[in-house]
Amino acid sequence: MRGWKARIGIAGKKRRPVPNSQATANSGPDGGEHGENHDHPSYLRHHFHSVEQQADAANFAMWIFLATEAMFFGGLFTAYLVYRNWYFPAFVAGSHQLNVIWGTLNTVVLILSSFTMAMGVWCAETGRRRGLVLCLSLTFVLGIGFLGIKGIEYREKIEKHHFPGLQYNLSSFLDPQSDPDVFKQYHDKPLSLDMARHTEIYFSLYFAMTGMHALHMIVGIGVLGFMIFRARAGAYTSGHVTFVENFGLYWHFVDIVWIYLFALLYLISRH
Amino acid sequence: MSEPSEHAHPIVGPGVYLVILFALLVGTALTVWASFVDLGFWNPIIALAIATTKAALVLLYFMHLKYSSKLTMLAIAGCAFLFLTLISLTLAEYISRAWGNW
Amino acid sequence: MSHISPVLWQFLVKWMTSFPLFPPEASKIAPEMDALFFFMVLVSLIGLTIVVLLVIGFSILYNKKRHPVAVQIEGSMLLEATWTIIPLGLFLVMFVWGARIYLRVFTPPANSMNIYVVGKQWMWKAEHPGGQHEINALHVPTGRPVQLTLISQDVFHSFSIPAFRVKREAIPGRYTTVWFEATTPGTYHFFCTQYCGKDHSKMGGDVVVQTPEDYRKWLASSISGASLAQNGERLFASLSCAACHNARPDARGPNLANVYGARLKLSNGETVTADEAYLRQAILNPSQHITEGYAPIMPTYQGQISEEGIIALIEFIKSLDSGYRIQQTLNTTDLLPESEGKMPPAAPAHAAKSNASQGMVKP
Amino acid sequence: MSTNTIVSLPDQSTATLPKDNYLNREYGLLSWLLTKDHKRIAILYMVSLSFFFAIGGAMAGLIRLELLTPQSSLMSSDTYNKVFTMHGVIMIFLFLVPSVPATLGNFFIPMMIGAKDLALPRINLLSWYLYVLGGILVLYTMISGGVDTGWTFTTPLSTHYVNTNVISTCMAVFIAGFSSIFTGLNFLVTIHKMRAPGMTWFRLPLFVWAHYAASVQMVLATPVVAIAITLLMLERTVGIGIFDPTKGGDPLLFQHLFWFYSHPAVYIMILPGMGVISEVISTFSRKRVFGYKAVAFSSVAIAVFGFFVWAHHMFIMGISNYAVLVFSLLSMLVAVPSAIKVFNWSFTLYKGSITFEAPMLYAFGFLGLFTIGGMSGVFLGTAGTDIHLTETYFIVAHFHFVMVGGMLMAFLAGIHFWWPKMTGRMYPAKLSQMAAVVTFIGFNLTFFPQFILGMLGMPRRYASYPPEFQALNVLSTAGASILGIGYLLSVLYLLWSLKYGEVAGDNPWQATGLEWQCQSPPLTENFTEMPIMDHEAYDYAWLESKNRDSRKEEAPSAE
Repeated sequence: MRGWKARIGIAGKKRRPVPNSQATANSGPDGGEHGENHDHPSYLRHHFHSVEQQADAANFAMWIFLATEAMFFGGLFTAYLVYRNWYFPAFVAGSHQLNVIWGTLNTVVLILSSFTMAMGVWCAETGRRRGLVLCLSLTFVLGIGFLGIKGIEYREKIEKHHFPGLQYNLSSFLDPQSDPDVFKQYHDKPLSLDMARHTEIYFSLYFAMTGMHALHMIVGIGVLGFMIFRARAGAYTSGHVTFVENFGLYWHFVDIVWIYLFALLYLISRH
Repeated sequence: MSEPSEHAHPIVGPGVYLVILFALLVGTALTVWASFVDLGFWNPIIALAIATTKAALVLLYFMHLKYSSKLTMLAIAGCAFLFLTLISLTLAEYISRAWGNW
Repeated sequence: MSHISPVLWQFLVKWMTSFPLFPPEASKIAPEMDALFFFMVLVSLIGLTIVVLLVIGFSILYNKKRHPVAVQIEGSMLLEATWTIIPLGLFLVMFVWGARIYLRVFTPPANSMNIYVVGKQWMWKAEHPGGQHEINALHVPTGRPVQLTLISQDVFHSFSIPAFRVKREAIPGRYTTVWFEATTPGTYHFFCTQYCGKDHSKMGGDVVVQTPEDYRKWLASSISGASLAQNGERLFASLSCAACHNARPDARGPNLANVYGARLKLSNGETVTADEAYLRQAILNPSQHITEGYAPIMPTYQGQISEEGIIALIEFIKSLDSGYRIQQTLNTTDLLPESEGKMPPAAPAHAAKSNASQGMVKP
Repeated sequence: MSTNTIVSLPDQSTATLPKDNYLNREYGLLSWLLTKDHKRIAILYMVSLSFFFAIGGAMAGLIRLELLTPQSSLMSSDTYNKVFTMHGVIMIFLFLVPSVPATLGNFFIPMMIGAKDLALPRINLLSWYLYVLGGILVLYTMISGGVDTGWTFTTPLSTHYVNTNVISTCMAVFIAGFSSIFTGLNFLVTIHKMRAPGMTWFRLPLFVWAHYAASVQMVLATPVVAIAITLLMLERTVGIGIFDPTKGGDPLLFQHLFWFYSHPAVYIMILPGMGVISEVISTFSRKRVFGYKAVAFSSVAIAVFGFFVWAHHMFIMGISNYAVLVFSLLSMLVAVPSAIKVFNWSFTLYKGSITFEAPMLYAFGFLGLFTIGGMSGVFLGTAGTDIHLTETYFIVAHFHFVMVGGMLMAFLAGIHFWWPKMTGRMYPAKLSQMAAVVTFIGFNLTFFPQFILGMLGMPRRYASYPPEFQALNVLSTAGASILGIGYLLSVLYLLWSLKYGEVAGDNPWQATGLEWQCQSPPLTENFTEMPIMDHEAYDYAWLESKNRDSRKEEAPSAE
């Protein structure tokens, strides 16, 4: 390792060239676009050269993780589209069972929470501690709200025995009059038995997709709670905002998934 | 000293966020309204188009993709491409089954 | 050593005596597939030889003793292009060749005689149009294209006849077809090649390929009661299908005569050919298969008819098709013996037709 | 002189291991279980991997023993089904997928690109714990009665027709899947963000390129099987009917989702192995890999095309014939990059200065066996021949040639290649070369007869078979025993070398990778100073001059 210390070569594309081997030899070398060896902030992990590098890495890692998540939902979307294409009438009838009001409300709630989250990131980046706590708390509340509304919707379905499984009930598809509130809105024609049976697949996918999404929300809310706690102590407003930013990415991703779920489940099959 | 260096992109301010929020809400209203009008074949297309626009807004501004590195954009593009491959190739197989043997 | 010696002994005996290295070619497709197979083997061998020669040759020429100092070489665009384009070309040849064979194996000729094969854990049940049933066995004549219409009652199975080089998955809830034309009489194995649970390895039997005469004898000797079409007709009556599917002008269901093989216009706009698969779907999921101009009133028979029952019904509906009947007559007249004790040649078809027409006249 | 002797005879100054290295920086169990050092995590992986490989190998032994006789004499077909299912699940999800990436990749990627560690050490440790959790679940499944669906979990068999522990197995696969997602994620971030100054993309060792390609697939394909498995579990517990034909679901959809991962998975398994081969062949022919860029890009090409061929596992399963043609064509395309690689490796030897240490022998074995395996893959990608060959022993032979003959050979090549760097000690040369030869012979004897069996039409997953297949099966079993001996041999002398092996020195093979330029075993932070990459990969001239002036400064290579 001695021999080649002498030879300094061309530096990498991304990093600025290291001035000389002495500078690199001592002091875990740092490649900051500004400033030579200033003392490292406490949150700079030992194996990174610089805060940029660390933030970059974390940010990129988060994006890749979101790509993974996207493919995870991709399987569900595929299944949904395949079966919608096969059993269109069943899917129409199924989506008529969903309550667009609640759905829209939920969309608005989630978009608002996304906004507050973005504001939270801004507060963190500009070192506004109280602002950050406020935004995170708002996001937290809105997230809970979303889950609450989802819960109400789920209850409706389960009361109507539209939860797939043993006591799945076809009555509201075989004679739509039997649940008037949906009927007076859409005036569905009754489905034949074989097609009515396929509504179960619609609801399986409905519960699988929204359930998977709700699961992500729950995880997110858990993390939010932890973050609020830390933010009160000013953990994220002293420059180390990576965590907040990455969580923001996660939260917005969950929002995007919902935007598509809303379109696919509630909207596109209404005629 | 190294606070500004933690985030690679310029800080996006509340102004932008407010505009985007507004746009998203309008989009939601629009798509819900559109779903009530019977456009037949076009309903799903419009719904998905609006959804995609909203998603794009969230990506670009809330998630700062607009200010991120080429690399990130590449990653997203690749993922989106594969996502569509999964869906389109599988769907193509299912649809072409109905074409019968030959 | 001593404890494996019996194995060794057995092994040696096998080695000396019977120990095939290549399966028999007993169908028309087999030689074609083997031709492709050997072409690919040849290509692989050439490729392998090249690689091995390169490795060994270079190891000899340029080992450290002979060639102490390596000469650094960056690479060669020309070579890269060579070993990109040549393999690609070969692979494309294989693709086209293989595709042609694939299409042949899975597009049965029009005049092929149809045998239904139902797979269930863990047995194969073959149903001949004449009503002959076989379990884990299949009799086919030489020199006549035979189409197998496969379906599974439970899980995925796969019907494989190595000697014929054909194989097809039997899928729950859907017909799949494969065809072959046996060339050499004999007995060949068939297997279930898709893992299907506990006794997967027991789920096989023998294909008995017979000359047309022997096959005729076999058919005659193993007629068990009614033909598929006749069973189907009974089922048709007992399910009172005739209540709607009667040929009357005010009938609530379409007339089923000549429906098999016809192009149907459906109420949802698309046009389909009424083959076995369609008929099966139309019985189980009627609402997606409403012929244009009829109300979607037919109930589903999902879970009410066994696969055998559906097969019988389909055969009955097919027997209502004059064209198919003639073909069956042709098939059976030269297949069934003219002995008077047995039912007359085209009996299944004719009987079916006559009873059917009655069955359709009176509700 | 030392540039010519490959195994640098340790002179007195380096006769002992360096005082301070990643192995003896701290002691105690916790220092291992809570370590964030990629090298220690790699060792953890290696230990746990070997454990599961041993179990999987034992299963394989049972299978071969059972197949000695046509009847199911050793065990009931029920037991046999469980055994081969366990063999598949363990070997694929707990050995092959993580094998090279999680051990060698984990250990050397940071060192090769001149980083102190992977970008996300804690995620790295987490992925090991997930792996162990998955492994424990598999063990639990085995103890509590096993599972007999086959590793492909074909619906509706796995959802409605077996009553074994499908759920726990699925959980295991799910968790192990996330372990490999995190590994891939970590590699991607590390390779993108942690490269040392001067380490441009085209100076990366091909080992890193291969892992980059594999990581892309790990990250983007694995989640799809995760969701497929999740739906399968829901189907089995709740009965959501998505894969249930009686409810109008389509069992083939599961296979679509499953193979969308499980086909790229074979590239996830083989690509890192290919990376190892590039390193080894270059080192022992003292020569830059022929057509560096071609090899690098072919890795990426495999990763990309690998995503578009999944349905060739379903050619006879009743997917539409049009899809069959499309996927058959795409499968042909994906075969080309592998051919490119093989020829480039062969030509790397041209005008080299070749020596035949154990890693090189394994690499040669890889070349031959992978060529056969790859070509037999074309037989199966071709729609016509696939009809006859699929679901027979031809398939079994094919993927064992690629996975065992290719991947496992590469893994052993890599272990033997980097063993001195990881442990600081050298294994007995002659013995290791012998083991390599034995393994090669045993392997061919085991799996080549299975090609013939497949052509004869012997179906896979059969506990009992018609007697005319016996001769070849006996051959195969005999070969398996030899193969086993080969593996056992290498395990033994590697363990022996841990204590008694001679001290290897920093760069016993005189290889050019950055990982060889620091002491062995390395320091916890890998480098005493930030390395600066000022030369191309595989630049042996640079190595010469470096050795020259290091000798001028006559400094001991480790203080």
